[in-house]
Amino acid sequence: MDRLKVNIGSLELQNPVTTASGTFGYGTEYADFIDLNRLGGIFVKGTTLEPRQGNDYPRMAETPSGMLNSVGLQNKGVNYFAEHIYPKIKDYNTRIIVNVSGSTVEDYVKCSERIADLDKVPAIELNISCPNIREGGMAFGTSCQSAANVTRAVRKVYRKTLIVKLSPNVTDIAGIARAVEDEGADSVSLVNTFLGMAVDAETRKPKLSTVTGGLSGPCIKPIALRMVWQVYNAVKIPIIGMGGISNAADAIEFMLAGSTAIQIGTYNFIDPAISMKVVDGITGYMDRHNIKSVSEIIGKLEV
Amino acid sequence: MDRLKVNIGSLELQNPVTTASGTFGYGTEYADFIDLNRLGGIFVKGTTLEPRQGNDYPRMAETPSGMLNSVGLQNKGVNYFAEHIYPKIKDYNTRIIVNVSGSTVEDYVKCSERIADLDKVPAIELNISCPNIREGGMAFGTSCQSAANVTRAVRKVYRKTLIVKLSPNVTDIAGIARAVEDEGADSVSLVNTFLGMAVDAETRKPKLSTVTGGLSGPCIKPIALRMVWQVYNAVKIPIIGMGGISNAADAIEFMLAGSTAIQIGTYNFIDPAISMKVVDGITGYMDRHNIKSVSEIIGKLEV
Amino acid sequence: MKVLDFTVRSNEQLNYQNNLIKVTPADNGTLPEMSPGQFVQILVNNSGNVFLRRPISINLVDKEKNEMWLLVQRVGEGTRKICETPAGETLNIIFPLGNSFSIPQEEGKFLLVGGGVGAAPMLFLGKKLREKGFSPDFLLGGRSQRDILQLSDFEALGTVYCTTEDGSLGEKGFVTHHSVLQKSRYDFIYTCGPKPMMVAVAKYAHSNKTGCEVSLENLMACGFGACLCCIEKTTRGNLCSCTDGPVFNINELTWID
Amino acid sequence: MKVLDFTVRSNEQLNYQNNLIKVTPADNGTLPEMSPGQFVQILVNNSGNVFLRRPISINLVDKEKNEMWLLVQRVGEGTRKICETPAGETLNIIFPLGNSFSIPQEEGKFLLVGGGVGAAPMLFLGKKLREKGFSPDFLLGGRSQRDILQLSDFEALGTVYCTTEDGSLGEKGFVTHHSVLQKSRYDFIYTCGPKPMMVAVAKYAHSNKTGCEVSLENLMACGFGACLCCIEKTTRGNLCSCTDGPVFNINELTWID
Ligand SMILES: Cc1cc2nc3c(=O)[nH]c(=O)nc-3n(C[C@H](O)[C@H](O)[C@H](O)COP(=O)(O)OP(=O)(O)OC[C@H]3O[C@@H](n4cnc5c(N)ncnc54)[C@H](O)[C@@H]3O)c2cc1C
Ligand SMILES: Cc1cc2nc3c(=O)[nH]c(=O)nc-3n(C[C@H](O)[C@H](O)[C@H](O)COP(=O)(O)OP(=O)(O)OC[C@H]3O[C@@H](n4cnc5c(N)ncnc54)[C@H](O)[C@@H]3O)c2cc1C
Ligand SMILES: Cc1cc2nc3c(=O)[nH]c(=O)nc-3n(C[C@H](O)[C@H](O)[C@H](O)COP(=O)(O)O)c2cc1C
Ligand SMILES: Cc1cc2nc3c(=O)[nH]c(=O)nc-3n(C[C@H](O)[C@H](O)[C@H](O)COP(=O)(O)O)c2cc1C
Ligand code: FES
Ligand code: FES
Repeated sequence: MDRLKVNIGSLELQNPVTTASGTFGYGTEYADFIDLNRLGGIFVKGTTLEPRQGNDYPRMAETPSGMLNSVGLQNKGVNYFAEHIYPKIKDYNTRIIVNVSGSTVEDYVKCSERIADLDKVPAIELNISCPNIREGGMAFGTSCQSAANVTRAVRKVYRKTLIVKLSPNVTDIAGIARAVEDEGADSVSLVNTFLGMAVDAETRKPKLSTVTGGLSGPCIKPIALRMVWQVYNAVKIPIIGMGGISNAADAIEFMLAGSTAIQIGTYNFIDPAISMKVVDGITGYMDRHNIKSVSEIIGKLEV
Repeated sequence: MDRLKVNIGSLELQNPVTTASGTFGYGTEYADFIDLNRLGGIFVKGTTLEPRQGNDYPRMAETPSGMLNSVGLQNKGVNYFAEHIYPKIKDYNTRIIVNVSGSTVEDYVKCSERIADLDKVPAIELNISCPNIREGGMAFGTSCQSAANVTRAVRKVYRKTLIVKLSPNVTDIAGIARAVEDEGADSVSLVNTFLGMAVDAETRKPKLSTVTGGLSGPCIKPIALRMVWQVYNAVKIPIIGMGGISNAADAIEFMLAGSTAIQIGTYNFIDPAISMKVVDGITGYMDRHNIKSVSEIIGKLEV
Repeated sequence: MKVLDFTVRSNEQLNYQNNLIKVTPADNGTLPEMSPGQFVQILVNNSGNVFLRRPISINLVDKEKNEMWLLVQRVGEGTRKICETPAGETLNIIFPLGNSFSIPQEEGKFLLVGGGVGAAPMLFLGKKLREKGFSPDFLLGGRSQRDILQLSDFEALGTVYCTTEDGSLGEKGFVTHHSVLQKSRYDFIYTCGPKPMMVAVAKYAHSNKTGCEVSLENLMACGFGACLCCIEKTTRGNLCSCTDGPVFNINELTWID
Repeated sequence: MKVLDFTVRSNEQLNYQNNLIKVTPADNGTLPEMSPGQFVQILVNNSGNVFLRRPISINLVDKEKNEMWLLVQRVGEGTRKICETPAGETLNIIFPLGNSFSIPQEEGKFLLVGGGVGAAPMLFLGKKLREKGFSPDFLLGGRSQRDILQLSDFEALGTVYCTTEDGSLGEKGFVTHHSVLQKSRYDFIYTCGPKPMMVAVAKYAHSNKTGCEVSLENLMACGFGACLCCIEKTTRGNLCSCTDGPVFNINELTWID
């Protein structure tokens, strides 16, 4: 399996296939379906300093080849995570990465400090791109200045691998990637969901309680792939790509466009075993194309 | 049919259903399929001052619920349009609106001046959002400053209805809408295509000759709808909404979100008679819901 | 929980909008233990518009035949495509999902109230109660006679009362207007159906101090606790109706104030 | 051009990857005049992955039976779904599209070269030439015997030469290696098939100063001149292969320098 190894900064993943925050719970939700130990990593549910009950129902709408959600970071807070969930998942033979969200820079810093204490969490993913919370969230990810500020503050207190998750709802995602790279981020992950909306023509009402929500799934793949490519051409740090991946070919496309690892999100809902199929599919592709190490395809788009 | 009338500034459309530039040729391509005289308007192919041969083949890739294109404004230039095409289409009983593109502000101005001479063209749509040309194009639509500049320059020479077509590839589309409103645009249309990309995993090559292209079709509908809603809450001028409309319910959703009229683009390729079905479907909806005038639903989303 | 291909053994159109689909594991494996109230998530084949799976209750488990029954109402493209799956074809299903109705330990008077296709899980529940030796009553409501489904199956399990809005079968009106609710006192009520009906039943139960469980049909993306989209506000906070539910005791819900 | 529902009259699997589908207007209307080289755009039903229509050549028009023949090779989901359409079902089709092969006015020696499923329009063209009283020759190429399709239909129209890459039928090798090209001189050559084959045929024709038309299979979004996606670089600039083509004279193309 060594040929599947990739490195996100100093963090080694046994393979490039990881699962996206907010779509994979704490991993245990999928334990019936797959062997979690075969994943490159698990990005656990968005975690905040204080517990959050999330947004009102309805939080979901189906769209062409995708879905909108407005969960709004429902979670029991970082302390609950550390005390009650972490012990249950820490011994899986995969990388547990916590997705850290907040409304203020201070929130992010405190939450990251708490996570830093957890031995078996080698990295955090700083979620500066959640479109579903009223304050902070995506706002941090939509200007270079604020993205840099929060990255700098967290970098100061967090020594392990720091991944910053970028918002696609911007004019120039490469600029933001550069800004967080300059502040010492070890990696960027992209993309989070696109701000979208759905309306019921018959009732004249929005389909989400929050009116707008985050769009994910195969529908966003072409835009996400473009953004990965742009960021790849702008930064030196490794990229974790995602957005609509639903099979091994998609994963390989993201790697060719410059992703060192990939995350699978929404498609886990359609096929809870998709991550294993992608791992196997990548191996099959490498065999067919005589590729020794998966890192050989990263950024190898022939333009 | 009076109950279907809507106004874009001083321009009256017999109904809100129009067809999107670049997807409907000069209308004549569809004359076999539908009665062009029943359309609210036709936004003809992107027109530039000088002839353009467009980008190399391949220019198209299918994507989940959508497609990418990189046509690159292939057209024979404004003079050819005025002399050879305009005479053939000017007497249709619908509104012919020319989509004006350019690489420099001067291009836009000169092209608009030439169009201004054409009696039966009551409006232009300033395309500051084409992602498929190397210079200018989308760049004008991605900052308030440049969007304002080109709008101001064209406004000076163009007295008839001036519609500015916005790019969705921005952080704050409402800000750009306000900027062009401030410069005297009579209306904004949105959205143009999203910058996207497709890769062939087997050949490792991009699927488009230009690597990136414009994403359109139902996949983008949730994002486009959100943008219309944001712009509706930011400006006073009428909005022409589009992005993935494929049936009457979609059209009504865009109107509820704040569109005075709508454009149908990519879906014309799937069903060349879709525009007529949407006109009929809107009438049916109004009957079912006891709506006297279609303008009663504009922006009437119940939030 | 498992993802498994099932073979459609039979697909019977019961009326203008409902199909009864009987499926069995394609690999001939034995169906695991399942409980009334649980549901499955069905992958919709051959549709350009349906992206997510569709949740459907377990209508019955026939252990002898190794069959699971699904009662499906065609309301949109997803359920239509499911209903169009002919015998012999495959359906990919995640199952069993969710909690289940609580099964009483002692004899008592139990009422199972189903509205339209919402009656689906009541058949399985009724069978379970019957197996326990109890004699449940059923109260089935629908717009018209043709909307009352699987009547003879229910009658094999206990006494069945019906209401129809047009009076074509049983008493005219809504289920909560049925005279049996005035005449009898129940120890526990189970219900599933359109939300307004369930709220009315819950209010009746509450005001009669009768215990009551309802089965919710909140919109779901995953069905197994991963997305947090299907939440219901409860006295214990926002709970997932796919894992903490779909069955809730009305005391936990915020429906009655 | 029209958008019309067609009923599938028959759907015959010819080999491991090709189906011959015969369709007739669902409204029983009479098929309009169509010409060899023209194509249709088929809406793909029941697919979650296919968004655009799929272009397919007109393989033959049987006026007596009011049928249009389509020869379809399953290469991806779109063509697979089309091939899965059973007799009796409907296909929504835009037709007829594109220009057509030029039909010579005077007798001469004509060679129609088809590679794999690219032979599809050659049958229609051969029939047309035959109706004009000409005796066209056919040169069909494929990987193996089973890839040579509709052989008896072609044989009914003229002399047929074959090449297969494995030598299982006719001469071994590519079409352009067939000995008939050395022995005979043709007045005009028509070809359709994989691009490398067409380029080779075009080069042969060019070096023999023989007139030649090729039918292109560029990627298309609309099929009727609206999207400008299907362009081919020509001596007259970028032309749409769906309206100015799919048939081009090789003198117009930039394939040969
Ligand atoms: C736990 C659970 C068990 C269920 N059991 C059954 C069952 O046994 N038999 C059965 O026929 N149906 C059942 N349903 C409902 C079923 O899942 C929906 O009818 C189905 O998802 C609709 O899909 P569609 O594509 O046909 O319709 P869509 O096109 O998605 O929707 C059509 C209409 O139905 C509404 N709708 C869609 N889903 C739901 C929902 N979950 N609740 C309320 N309204 C909805 C939509 O808003 C829309 O107005 C159950 C739902 C849940 C959550
Ligand atoms: C004018 C015209 C006439 C045609 N006539 C016929 C015909 O009579 N019979 C027939 O079987 N096919 C014909 N084709 C080709 C046919 O349209 C494609 O094979 C089909 O669109 C592929 O769709 P799919 O969903 O099955 O495959 P996809 O999943 O879309 O693609 C599968 C593979 O085929 C390639 N491909 C897709 N479309 C084309 C294309 N147009 N040219 C070359 N490669 C392509 C893709 O790149 C991919 O590698 C014709 C094409 C054109 C433009
Ligand atoms: C239901 C749901 C909840 C999500 N929650 C989070 C979250 O808590 N934190 C986060 O960074 N991203 C969250 N996301 C975004 C995903 O991690 C991912 O970035 C996005 O869905 C795009 O990938 P996909 O198309 O593969 O789903 C969520 C997505 C969904 C669908
Ligand atoms: C093939 C193609 C060509 C297009 N050309 C133009 C153009 O010339 N000018 C322009 O403003 N928009 C152009 N567009 C964008 C459409 O007008 C429209 O904004 C976009 O496709 C979104 O709408 P839709 O999803 O309904 O297609 C083009 C779109 C397509 C698919
Ligand atoms: S449906 Fe995903 S958590 Fe319940
Ligand atoms: S396919 Fe659209 S112009 Fe040819």
